[in-house]
Amino acid sequence: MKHVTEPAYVRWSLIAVAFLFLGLFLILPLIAVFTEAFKQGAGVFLAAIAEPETLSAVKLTLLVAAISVPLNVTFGIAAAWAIAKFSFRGKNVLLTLIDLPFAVSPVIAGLIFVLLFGSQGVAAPWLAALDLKIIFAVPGIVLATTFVTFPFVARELIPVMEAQGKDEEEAAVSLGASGWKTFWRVTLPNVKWGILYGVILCNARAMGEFGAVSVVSGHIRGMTNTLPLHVEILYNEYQFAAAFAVATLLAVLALVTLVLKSLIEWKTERKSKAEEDYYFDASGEKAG
Amino acid sequence: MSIEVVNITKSYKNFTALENVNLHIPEGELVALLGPSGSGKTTLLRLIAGLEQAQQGSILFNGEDNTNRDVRERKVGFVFQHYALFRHMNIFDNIAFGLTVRSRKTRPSKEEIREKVHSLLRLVQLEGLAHRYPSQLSGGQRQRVALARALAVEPKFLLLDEPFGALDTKVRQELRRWLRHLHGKLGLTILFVTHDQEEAMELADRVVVMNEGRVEQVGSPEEIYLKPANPFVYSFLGRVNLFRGRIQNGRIKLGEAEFTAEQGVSEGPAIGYMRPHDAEVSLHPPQSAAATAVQAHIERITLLGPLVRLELRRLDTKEVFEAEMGRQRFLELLVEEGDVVYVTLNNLSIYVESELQSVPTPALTPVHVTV
Amino acid sequence: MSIEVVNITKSYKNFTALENVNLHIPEGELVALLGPSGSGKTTLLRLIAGLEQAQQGSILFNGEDNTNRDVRERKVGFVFQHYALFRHMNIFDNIAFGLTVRSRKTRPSKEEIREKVHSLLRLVQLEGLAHRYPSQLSGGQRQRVALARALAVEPKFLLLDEPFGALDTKVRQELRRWLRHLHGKLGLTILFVTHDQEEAMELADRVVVMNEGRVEQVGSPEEIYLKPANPFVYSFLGRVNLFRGRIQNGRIKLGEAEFTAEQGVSEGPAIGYMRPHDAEVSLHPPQSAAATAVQAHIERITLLGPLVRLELRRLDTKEVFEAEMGRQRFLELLVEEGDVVYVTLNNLSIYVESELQSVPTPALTPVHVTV
Amino acid sequence: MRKSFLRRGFLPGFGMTMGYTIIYLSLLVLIPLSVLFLKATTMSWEQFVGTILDPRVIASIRVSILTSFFAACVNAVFGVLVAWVLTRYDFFGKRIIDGIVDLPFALPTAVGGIALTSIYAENGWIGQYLAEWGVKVAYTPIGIWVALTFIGLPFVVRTVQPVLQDWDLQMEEAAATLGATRFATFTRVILPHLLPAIITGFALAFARALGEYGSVVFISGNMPLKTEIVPLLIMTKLEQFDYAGATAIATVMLVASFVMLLLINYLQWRINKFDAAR
Amino acid sequence: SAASQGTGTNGSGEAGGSQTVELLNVSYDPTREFYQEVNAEFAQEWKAKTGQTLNVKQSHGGSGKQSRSVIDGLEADVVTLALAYDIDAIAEQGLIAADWQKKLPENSSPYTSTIVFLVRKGNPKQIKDWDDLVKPGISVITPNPKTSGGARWNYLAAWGYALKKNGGDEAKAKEFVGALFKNVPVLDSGARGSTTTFVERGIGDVLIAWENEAYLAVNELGKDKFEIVNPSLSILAEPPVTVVDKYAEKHKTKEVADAYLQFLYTKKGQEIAAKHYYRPRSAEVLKAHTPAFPEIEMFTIDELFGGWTKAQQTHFSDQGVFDQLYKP
Ligand SMILES: Nc1ncnc2c1ncn2[C@@H]1O[C@H](COP(=O)(O)OP(=O)(O)OP(=O)(O)O)[C@@H](O)[C@H]1O
Ligand SMILES: Nc1ncnc2c1ncn2[C@@H]1O[C@H](COP(=O)(O)OP(=O)(O)OP(=O)(O)O)[C@@H](O)[C@H]1O
Ligand SMILES: [Mg+2]
Ligand SMILES: [Mg+2]
Repeated sequence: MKHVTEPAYVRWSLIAVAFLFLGLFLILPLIAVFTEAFKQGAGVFLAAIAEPETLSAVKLTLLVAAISVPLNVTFGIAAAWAIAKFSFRGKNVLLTLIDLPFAVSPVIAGLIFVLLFGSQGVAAPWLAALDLKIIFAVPGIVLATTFVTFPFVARELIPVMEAQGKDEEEAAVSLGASGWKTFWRVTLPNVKWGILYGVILCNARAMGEFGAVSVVSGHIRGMTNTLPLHVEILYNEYQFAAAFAVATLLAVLALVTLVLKSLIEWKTERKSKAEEDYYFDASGEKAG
Repeated sequence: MSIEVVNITKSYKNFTALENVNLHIPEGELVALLGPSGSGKTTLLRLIAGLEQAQQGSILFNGEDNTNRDVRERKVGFVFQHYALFRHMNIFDNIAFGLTVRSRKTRPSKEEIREKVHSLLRLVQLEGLAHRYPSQLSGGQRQRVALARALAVEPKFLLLDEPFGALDTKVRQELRRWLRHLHGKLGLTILFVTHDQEEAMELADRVVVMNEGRVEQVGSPEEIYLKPANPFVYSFLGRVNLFRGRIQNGRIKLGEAEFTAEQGVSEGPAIGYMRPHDAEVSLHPPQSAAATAVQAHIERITLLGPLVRLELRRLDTKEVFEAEMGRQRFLELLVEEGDVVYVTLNNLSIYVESELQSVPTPALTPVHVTV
Repeated sequence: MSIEVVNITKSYKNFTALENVNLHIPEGELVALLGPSGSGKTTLLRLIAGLEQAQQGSILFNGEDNTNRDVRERKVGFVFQHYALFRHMNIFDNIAFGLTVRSRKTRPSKEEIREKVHSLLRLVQLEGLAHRYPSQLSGGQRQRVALARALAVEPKFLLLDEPFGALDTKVRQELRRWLRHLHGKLGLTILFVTHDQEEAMELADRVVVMNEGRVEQVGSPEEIYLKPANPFVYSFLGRVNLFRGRIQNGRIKLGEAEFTAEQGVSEGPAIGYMRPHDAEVSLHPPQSAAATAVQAHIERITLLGPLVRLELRRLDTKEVFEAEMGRQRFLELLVEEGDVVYVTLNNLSIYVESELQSVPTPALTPVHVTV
Repeated sequence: MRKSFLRRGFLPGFGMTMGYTIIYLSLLVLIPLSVLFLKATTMSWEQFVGTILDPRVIASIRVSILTSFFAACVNAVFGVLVAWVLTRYDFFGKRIIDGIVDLPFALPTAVGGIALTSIYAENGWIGQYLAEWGVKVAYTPIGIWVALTFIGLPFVVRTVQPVLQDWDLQMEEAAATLGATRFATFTRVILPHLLPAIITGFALAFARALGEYGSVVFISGNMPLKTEIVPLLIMTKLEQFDYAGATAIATVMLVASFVMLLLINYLQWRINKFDAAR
Repeated sequence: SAASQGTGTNGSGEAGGSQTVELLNVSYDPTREFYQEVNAEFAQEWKAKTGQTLNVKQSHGGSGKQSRSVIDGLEADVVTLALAYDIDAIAEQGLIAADWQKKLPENSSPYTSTIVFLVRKGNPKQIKDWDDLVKPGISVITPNPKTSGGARWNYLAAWGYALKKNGGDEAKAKEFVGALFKNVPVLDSGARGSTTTFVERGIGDVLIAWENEAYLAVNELGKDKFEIVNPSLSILAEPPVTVVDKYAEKHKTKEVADAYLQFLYTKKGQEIAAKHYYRPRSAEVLKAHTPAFPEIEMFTIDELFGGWTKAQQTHFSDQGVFDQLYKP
């Protein structure tokens, strides 16, 4: 391979350029968040995090993620099954519709739920009759978050399931397994890493969503403020250190999920590598 | 159990993969489905298993219509080309799968399942590997696990898709022998796909030759080798030489060689097919008065283990053809590359182009030849 | 151009793919690199092409050291196993690629390139397909495009990695013939990799047998078939029967058959190798006094075109082995499955386990046999 | 044939999963989005056109499209570079870098925006040096571009990376044996192959950038006609209780995004088909 | 369940069946600390009076956005916003009686403020009055009047000054304000954003801000860095408060809501307002804090612009005066 790759100086300068770019656009902002957070010392940092309103925001954020992530996982699995294992007309349109929330401005994502469930909204009469509150309450936040994170699991899973093919399912069915059993015992174990990967991304985004949630939250202190909203409020109150302290919570959360993801990738990589190794060994053995 | 395929037609979008296929597979036979890539072998197998649905036609098991029956009810053992083992289960669980997914009522007890799996592992000679994962097995071992898994549910018959396709020659030979042995022992009906003619010839009781979605010929290996129904089968089964010539005045002329055609054959271009081992090479012109021998120049001699192959160029038409003989015979001949020899063309099959020109490839009809 | 591989050793991390390989390829020869999967064939080829660097040793072209020269300067034509055609370019652009990427000074004019590509297309018999994309070609056609692409830069020699590996038997036979023809016409030095012994035997002037990173034997196809240097080469080239026995008192005993061993052979277990076509089958016990024949039961008869293969089980040791003979001889014999026949074991090669036990697989040393 | 439509071959569950997919999609995405159109239809055609053709709207669309476009362009170039470095080379900290690429997904966009502003403002870590050179980043379209580059980066990297990982190295080797330089190999062999993935990543980043609000408002300066982006204008309309106007602009953006995504998916489908034909 | 708690009040107030009453006060950004203190004080008083535990929930955000939330269903019992226009918008939906501004004294504004300048320590650019802001080379920070309620006060203050100075010449006023906005390098979407830009990013020579905001900025972010400049003429900002009748009735909290707003007019309420740099209406309390609230000549919206609805219509609607004069 040596002879076909670039000379070392090209390689190192490419790496350097990549580092520079990532440094300017990714790493520096991350560092900025942390330095701002600790600008006034660890005391302020800890106080900001221990504040009851922060804690209630953490609770709400976790609650919202705990609802919208499983919803999207269920959807992602169902959609991936239908799309990857069957062929039908209009697959492209369906895929595009699933992608759509990627392209909808978060502001609009929030707005549509206001238009739908607000007291001026389309569904207002029914909601009033049932005395249901959707927006400016947890359900609205969950809806907006779910909307924004809608494509993550499906998008992650569809290619994985497609790459997996139908062979094992066919084998299971030909051995007499029912649809459910095939799914639970054959398909699911095979895509578990893909699901986890999707969950991690979906979760990160769900916890970090700001725009859409801001529109539907109502900003009631200690009740409908999620972490990102809380960050904004602190920031607007000139409590910069506290704001960044809470932001680091989110950044750490993000980093933890990313580390988790890397770990997963590394594990799957290692697994497939082990498989490959074995192929080589096996073929060697065959010949012997 | 016998399988009857009646008038099956299967198309994908704008492509007909199988066209009006009829096939009868008697109980207990070991049948090979032989054909070039894309000829529809896998498709046929999947239709029989119920993994695919035909547009037309029906499939009978023991005379009973199974066309619309679900895969799960067909009780077919299917072994996939790339094994399709469950990657995340060990060998034991793979083999036990078909039993453990049964509904509670029909499911055997754990103890029974263990017994069964172990007896299958013994059968496929993989005792001791029960706790390995598929990725830790060699290709040949995986193949046998796939077989054991299919056998676990006690299928009424076994379908195998290119069971030895991905394996080394050496391993392949071993598994072939083993499969035949298994067939003898269990007495199952087995249908297997291959595109290797030697494999089909060596293993099967009966060979089904397919091409472009049609069944070209069904018969014992010997039948199809010796009496190919048409040029396709002729050239697909083993090497073949092809001579171009004409029919004139009831005589078939292939260069300087001449043969007598049967009565009433129309005149025109003709093609002669001959197996290399039917070419009789000698240093001297043959005694017979008939002009069935041609002179040829030896361009190359290849030693192929038990066989020797000569590549020859006819002096009259400059056509290149091959002759094969046993090593002994070759040693007796004492020829070298560059020599000129006489070659008698035995067992020629002559075909003339059919007058029906509607079919895409010119249909060839056989002509009986007398020397 | 001649190629000289001197003392090459190549390791990956913790695995030695090639160990001390020496090889000389004279100018103008067509050489096959034959060996089982994983034996290092591709690695050797890539080293010669300069796609890989060895830890040790050197590679000379026409006596000139090329070890540290860049791929681009070696002027090697390399044809990859899976062709590695540029998917987004049509056939014309694929073939022209090597010419169009030259620096302006050395680049031929557009007109010249067109000429050249078309003459190559004619050579590989693909005129008219210039505007197709690789995905629109069959495997055999792709193979030929890959060849034309390699030839376009007028390489000093050609390296082909399993050129026919992925193709149907039929297409394969055709392309083999075509390649030999090309070799004759262009007079290039060609080195090709295969793991199919028949392909090596049929095509090559010289065969290099590799195993586990070592060159086991180099020689003409006949040499290596008839005089295999060791049991590996023996069993890798063609089918082989294997009999287990003992050496005792200067006699080699393989069941009831007995042979005289050479002087001074230590006693102990021995293995006899024999090609199936060296088994002489007869209905009656052989005349000779020596006990070189055994009785066997015919388990199966397979007709393989020009050959007939008998699967036999020895009555004494119950070992299964094969005998092959020409169709003619078989017809003379008049045997059926189930018959018991006498089989004379000719041309046996006997090996005893070497006393050096340090090597991982027991090294076998040959023993000369007299009947 | 009806039966075969419902069963679709051997695997069960098509009807159920497809039904669930459609229902969930409809409830969560399609119905809410259709309300947007419904609201937009409360305007007359003249009003609608008038809203869209307002100079400020046009200007903000221009700003949004231009900054998003340049951000997506830079992401396309550097995304490929990062993906290349991550798949091809080994260096210290590679795994960390690989992980950090997803950061913009996870960090609240507002935090990203504030952090970027504090770096690129005239008294910021980098902004002060740039200011010496007379380059202003924050509160100019360059600032918007920085923020949009930040949020769009993962898209290109994550679409190109798998393609590079699957790339057949032999094609490069083939080019080398044919005498092609590394540069020629990259531009003539590798790049054409990566192009579809790059376009996909580009388009996703572009679509996402068009809609981005949270991070941009901090760094853009929000000067009407100069650094005002479309989502901000939508917000402005909302502040004035002009729902119809807001939805009109939103609708236009949405339709544009949808068409673009459809185009990408079609493109990918074409390429997959092309590959399948191999 | 969290949902129904979220905005509702479980008070069955009057009869005192339940001991807990909840109020939701939807307010705008800078009033958080102020209302926090008010809530604590009032809750104590209410408990003493009725025995009920009062729990006031707060929601803060941009004034316009908050008003929109209430319109869209955020069930506030009281709204305390930055400008009457935002409450009018709620009233238009029938949630509040149209004559709401008459219901409480002083235009329903228990406290006022005005627009002042915040400059860097030592006032290096010598900014003394509005006229200094339109000088070339002066960099002015103010938020976008289209998105920020505070910014509209700024705008109208400048407009009023120009109008008075030029004897009511609208064209001159337009020119003046246009020239002022020419000096604005950054238009943040909210007042707090502008303050951050001025203070943290170090951009601009002068920040136009509410008096209370300016004090807060100086106290929170650096007494030694900034100082406040009072212009010769400014606008009287009257942040109004009112009960959202519909929702208060629904929650049966009308009584406590009324009492809550009344409390703002009491001496205690006024004291708290003054503490948070809002000018109290009570002359007595104002006098007590005189050094903080120097005399500035002020005009009101009604005087010069004919009320908020009209001002909004003329100046800030699409294609309004602001859109015409703003040519960056
Ligand atoms: N799902 C499908 N959609 C469209 N065409 C298909 C599909 N499956 C198979 N075909 C086509 O049907 C024909 C027969 O395919 P089949 O797999 O049965 O061939 P085969 O004989 O098994 O070939 P091989 O030896 O290569 O496995 C092929 O030309 C193939 O392209
Ligand atoms: N990049 C690599 N890293 C580690 N081991 C390698 C690498 N490439 C090849 N090998 C090992 O080197 C040995 C020789 O490989 P090589 O590809 O030369 O075999 P081959 O003879 O061409 O086999 P095949 O017939 O399967 O192509 C194999 O055991 C393989 O596992
Ligand atoms: Mg097949
Ligand atoms: Mg190889």
